[in-house]
Amino acid sequence: MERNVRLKVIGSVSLIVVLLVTMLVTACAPKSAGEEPIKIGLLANKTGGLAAYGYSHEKVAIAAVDQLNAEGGIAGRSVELYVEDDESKPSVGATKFRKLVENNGVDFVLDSNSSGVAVACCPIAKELNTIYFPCSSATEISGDKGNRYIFQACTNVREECKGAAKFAVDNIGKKWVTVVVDYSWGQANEEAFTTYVTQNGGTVLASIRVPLGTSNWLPYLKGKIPADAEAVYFANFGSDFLCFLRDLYAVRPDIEKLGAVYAISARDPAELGAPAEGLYCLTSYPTRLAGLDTPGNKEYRDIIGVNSDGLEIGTDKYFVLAYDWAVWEPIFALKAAIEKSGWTSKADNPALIETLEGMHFEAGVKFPQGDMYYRAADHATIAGIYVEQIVNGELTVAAAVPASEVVYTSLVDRTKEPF
Amino acid sequence: MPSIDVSTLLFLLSDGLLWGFTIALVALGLSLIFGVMGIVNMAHGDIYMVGAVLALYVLEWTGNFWLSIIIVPVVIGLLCVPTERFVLRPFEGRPAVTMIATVGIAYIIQQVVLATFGGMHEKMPNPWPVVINLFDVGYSGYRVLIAVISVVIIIGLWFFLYKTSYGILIRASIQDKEMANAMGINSNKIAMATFALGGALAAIGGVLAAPVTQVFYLMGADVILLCFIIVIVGGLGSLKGTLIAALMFCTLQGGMSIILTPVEAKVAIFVIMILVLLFRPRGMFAK
Amino acid sequence: MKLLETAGLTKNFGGLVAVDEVNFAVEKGELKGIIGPNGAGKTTFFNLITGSLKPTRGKVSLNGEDISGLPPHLISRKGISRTFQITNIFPEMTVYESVWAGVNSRAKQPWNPFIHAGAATDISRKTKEICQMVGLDSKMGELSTNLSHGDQRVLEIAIALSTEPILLLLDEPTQGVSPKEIDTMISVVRKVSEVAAVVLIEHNMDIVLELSDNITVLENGRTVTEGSPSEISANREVQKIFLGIE
Amino acid sequence: MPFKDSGQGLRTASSGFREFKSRMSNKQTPFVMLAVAVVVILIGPFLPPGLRSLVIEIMILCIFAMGYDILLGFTDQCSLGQSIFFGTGAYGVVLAISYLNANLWLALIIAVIASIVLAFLTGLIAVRLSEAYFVIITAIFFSIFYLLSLSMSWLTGGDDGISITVPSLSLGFTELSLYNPLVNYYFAFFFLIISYLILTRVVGSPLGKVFISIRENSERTKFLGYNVFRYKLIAFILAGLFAGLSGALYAIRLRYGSADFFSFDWSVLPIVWVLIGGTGTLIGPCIGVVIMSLFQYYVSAWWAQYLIIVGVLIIVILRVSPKGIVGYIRSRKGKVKEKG
Repeated sequence: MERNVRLKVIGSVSLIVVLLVTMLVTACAPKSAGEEPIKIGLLANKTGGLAAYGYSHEKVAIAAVDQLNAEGGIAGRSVELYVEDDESKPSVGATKFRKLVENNGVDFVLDSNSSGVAVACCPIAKELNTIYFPCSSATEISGDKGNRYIFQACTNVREECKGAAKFAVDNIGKKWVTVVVDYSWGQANEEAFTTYVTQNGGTVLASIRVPLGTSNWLPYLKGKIPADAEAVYFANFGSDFLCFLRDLYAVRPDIEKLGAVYAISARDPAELGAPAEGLYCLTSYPTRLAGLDTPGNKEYRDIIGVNSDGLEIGTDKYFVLAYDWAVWEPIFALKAAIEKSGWTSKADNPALIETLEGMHFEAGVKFPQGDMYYRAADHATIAGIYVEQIVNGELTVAAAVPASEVVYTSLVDRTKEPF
Repeated sequence: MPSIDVSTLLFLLSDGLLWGFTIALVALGLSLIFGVMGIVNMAHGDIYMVGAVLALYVLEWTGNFWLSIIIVPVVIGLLCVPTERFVLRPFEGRPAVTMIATVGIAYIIQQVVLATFGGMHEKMPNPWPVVINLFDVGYSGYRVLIAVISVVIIIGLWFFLYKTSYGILIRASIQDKEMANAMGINSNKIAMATFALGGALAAIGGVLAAPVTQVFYLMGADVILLCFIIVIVGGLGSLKGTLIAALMFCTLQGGMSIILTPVEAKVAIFVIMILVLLFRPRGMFAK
Repeated sequence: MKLLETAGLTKNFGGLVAVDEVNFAVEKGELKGIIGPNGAGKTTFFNLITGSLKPTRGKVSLNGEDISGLPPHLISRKGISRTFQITNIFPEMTVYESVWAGVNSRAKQPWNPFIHAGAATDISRKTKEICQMVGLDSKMGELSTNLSHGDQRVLEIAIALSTEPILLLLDEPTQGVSPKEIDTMISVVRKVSEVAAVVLIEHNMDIVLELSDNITVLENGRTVTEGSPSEISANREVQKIFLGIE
Repeated sequence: MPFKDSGQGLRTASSGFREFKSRMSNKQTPFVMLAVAVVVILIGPFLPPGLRSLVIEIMILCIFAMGYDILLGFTDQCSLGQSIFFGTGAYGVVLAISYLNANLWLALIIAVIASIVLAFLTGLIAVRLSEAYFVIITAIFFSIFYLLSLSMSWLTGGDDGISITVPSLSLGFTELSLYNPLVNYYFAFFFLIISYLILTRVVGSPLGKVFISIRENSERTKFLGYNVFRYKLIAFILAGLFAGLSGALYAIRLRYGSADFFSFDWSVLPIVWVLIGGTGTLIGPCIGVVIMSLFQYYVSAWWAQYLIIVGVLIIVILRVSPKGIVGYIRSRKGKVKEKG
């Protein structure tokens, strides 16, 4: 027994030694001489609860950087992408954010789909003088939880609900019930939708909050939805959404349904069957090309390898498209702003931030989602949103809500914040 | 107290009871592995998950869901044998070490499934889309069917353990390993069989539950704590206790949500479990 | 006033009456023997006195104070200490550490988190004394599991002694001890009885008769008889129980 | 079914107490620790920033791991609920700073006291049970806290969490800002050293010895006159205190607190650290933290599924030595000493 015990110990000890060596090597890798590349870090959710979304965000970011380098990079400098996995956990996300900036020396950081990670990284971005484009929809990121170094890259919950409320009351129904998953994203959707529906003359009869990871929604729906409710606004996704849809259909097959952004992302509408017939769902980016048939969008989808129906070319699996544009567009926004402000290093961050504040971008291959701008006051992305509907198993865009109807008065004024 | 209309209450109680049978399957598997063998199997939820994932693959390859009820438990049972033989065998008798070893196994299973199956929530189509009227609700017939299948499997398990000679060998050698060895029973082989049986039960639970809970590589987390509570509140080593605790837990969860908000219902059930543990420290039916 | 006295002490497990109305008394400095066939309720009797089991009926009093039903640690604080029929020591602690644990329980602040354990010199001194007294001082650094069975039984007594008891309950100390180690065991018990009153459960009749001042005979949970060693060995009842002579 | 290694295992495996005997004779260990401390202090300014952040995090989590070893390694209580105190410590600081705008020391004190009180209350209920029942009741407790913190987002910010601006650290004569990495480095190191000294003293003290005798044979310890329930409760509160302190420092380091601090991971990780590193020692858990952090920090960039390697490593280490790495080294050293 003695001999193979020693073998096993040597095995595990040498593994640790190898680790320590790589630690030192990567820590002080010599800076490459010559023209200094611009380094962009990506905080992707490659594992954990949002693993599927991390996969698509990483693929889109790589495609964007390759496209950028093919067009000569930014201000003549090539762009390098560093990807780190935040495991969909705020503590790991914050650690990896520091690693990207301190260890890999990135100049900008993009994305984390998890609001928890984004909120955790906001103070660190300011501390490390790094401009950060979180791709999560918590409204506070453009409010009291963000700061002047933060540009929320995607539409936030308040914008989405404001835009949807008018359409919902006019076209779907007056008496609503909200059913959300009981964590921050769900609660934010409930509160925002309720305020804006009442503003538009509708009423919310009941607000139901269901704990995370519930596979049986019947106990929370049966007898809880008032008989006179005409429609349900729901905020859940993944397995929660699939179970919710089936159980809601069992309790109230007739009721109209409007889902929050993300609810049906990467979901084959035909597969959802009868319960999903007529279902409306918000989205900031139409799944099918037909919903946003512009040459820029067509080229964007070709570059990231997605066909006109939203399937990934090669695997023929549904690709998570909902917020990919919010990973793609900031890279090109950075190119425009850096070249406009003459940014060369982090020392010029204030100038770059001031340039980005209020900067407008026209729709095209670089901004496939449509015209947008970063509002100077709270650095929120002001862009239009869309309402998709499943009509006999097909996804069609029922309405395009222009940016003007999405805008809400800013909660803070970043321009007055010191750097 | 808000007025409770009886039909809703009855509906929720029966829905909870039906769901309780499937959860009981998974819990019985854990009861065998943890309650009887003393292995604190933190990977039990992930074996349940692999059962659901394999069911999806079987559906894709053979186009028939019902085959997976036979194929998947056998495949996972066979996978459990080497796991017990090479990984867990030396740790038996040391619960804390088995807990960490199975946490290691859980990490491996989760990440392998993530790497192969992917991180997407996949929908498992309902294999028996019949709708029956249960207290004027269009209730999915499939949920009643899996309850029936679970009952059949539980009776089969009872028959196997308490009536067949091999079953008696398992129960004997688990309760008193030294005595069983003294009587010539190869307790190592029995331990492998028991662990495989426990894993197979979790896998069947996964297969049956997949169309209800859908398939996601972290779905095991929703079940692992639930099963441990059920096994312990039911009474360590008592399969009967586990079955009753599973049914009680799920029915209670259904009923509670009639008066409490969803989060309060879950918290209330946890509090009830704590009270049960305080007044019956050895669980309800502990030997 | 008796050191220890039980009045009508009874314990039944469901239908089985393990200990039935036992009246038993021990004087200060006395060495009392208890003998009886297996299942006579001897160990259960000890468990009742030391708080492992709660009596169904009856009273246990120490120096007149009623201690029936108290938890084991309080009864130990009162000065009753015991050894176990099945060796119940600290396997992966050394002899020194095991005895030290008992001595420390009587320190002013056994829970003191500040001073270094070695700094409590009086505890170390007492520990060494007890080890010398039972003859284990040469093996103080030895892990308890590595001791011979005989030494482990001696360690049982040493651990029981470490809490400076006024009454020591010895549950078959010579059980499983090899013949050549029995003499050391007898001398240890004799030395111990100088320090505290002893109640000795023992199967080996020669030892009981040789050591005990007074002997009680138990059978089926009841006291059959009580008396001096000579009376007991002559008693026909006892011979019937032990030697099966009709 | 006690959680201690009651199996045959490595008979010569060292127990914490034996170290007491050996430390009595060799004075070498404190010098080794002093040397390590001096090295850590000196290399602080020269560490590359990325590595320094990793070392800060490792130092903070070591406090959590050492505190947990008092529970698992010294009194054989395997709790699955330590994330309650980690989260309480974190929220103690975050809420104290954002709602009471307390200064740093006050926030830390509030966090630690909240953890102690909570450990006392949950301990009163949980410590009554033993073995598997203790594991499950602590698991139920943390689930309750996790659920509540998720849904009471008006107070806790839910899983989005609350970010804070860390007030400056007033040392009486100067005001230091924790945003300076070096200050943060020595701030974390200061608490690591204090925690290590306190725990070493506790482990070496009579209290520590009683813990060990409870671990070895809690039944017999009762008969020696120790109120085992009270000692187990003290151990539970101690572990809760250090978990709270570690949670508070972690929240200060992250400038953020969220419901994620109550999650299942923060209950399982300490067990992995302690069992990989080695139960019954104080250095062992720290080694466990170093290994897991290195894997999460470096290996995950090459291969997102690095946990597979961690899973294999856990099983290999447990197969080689159920007492973890330190246990193995010590038993090898033990064998050599006996032969030599």
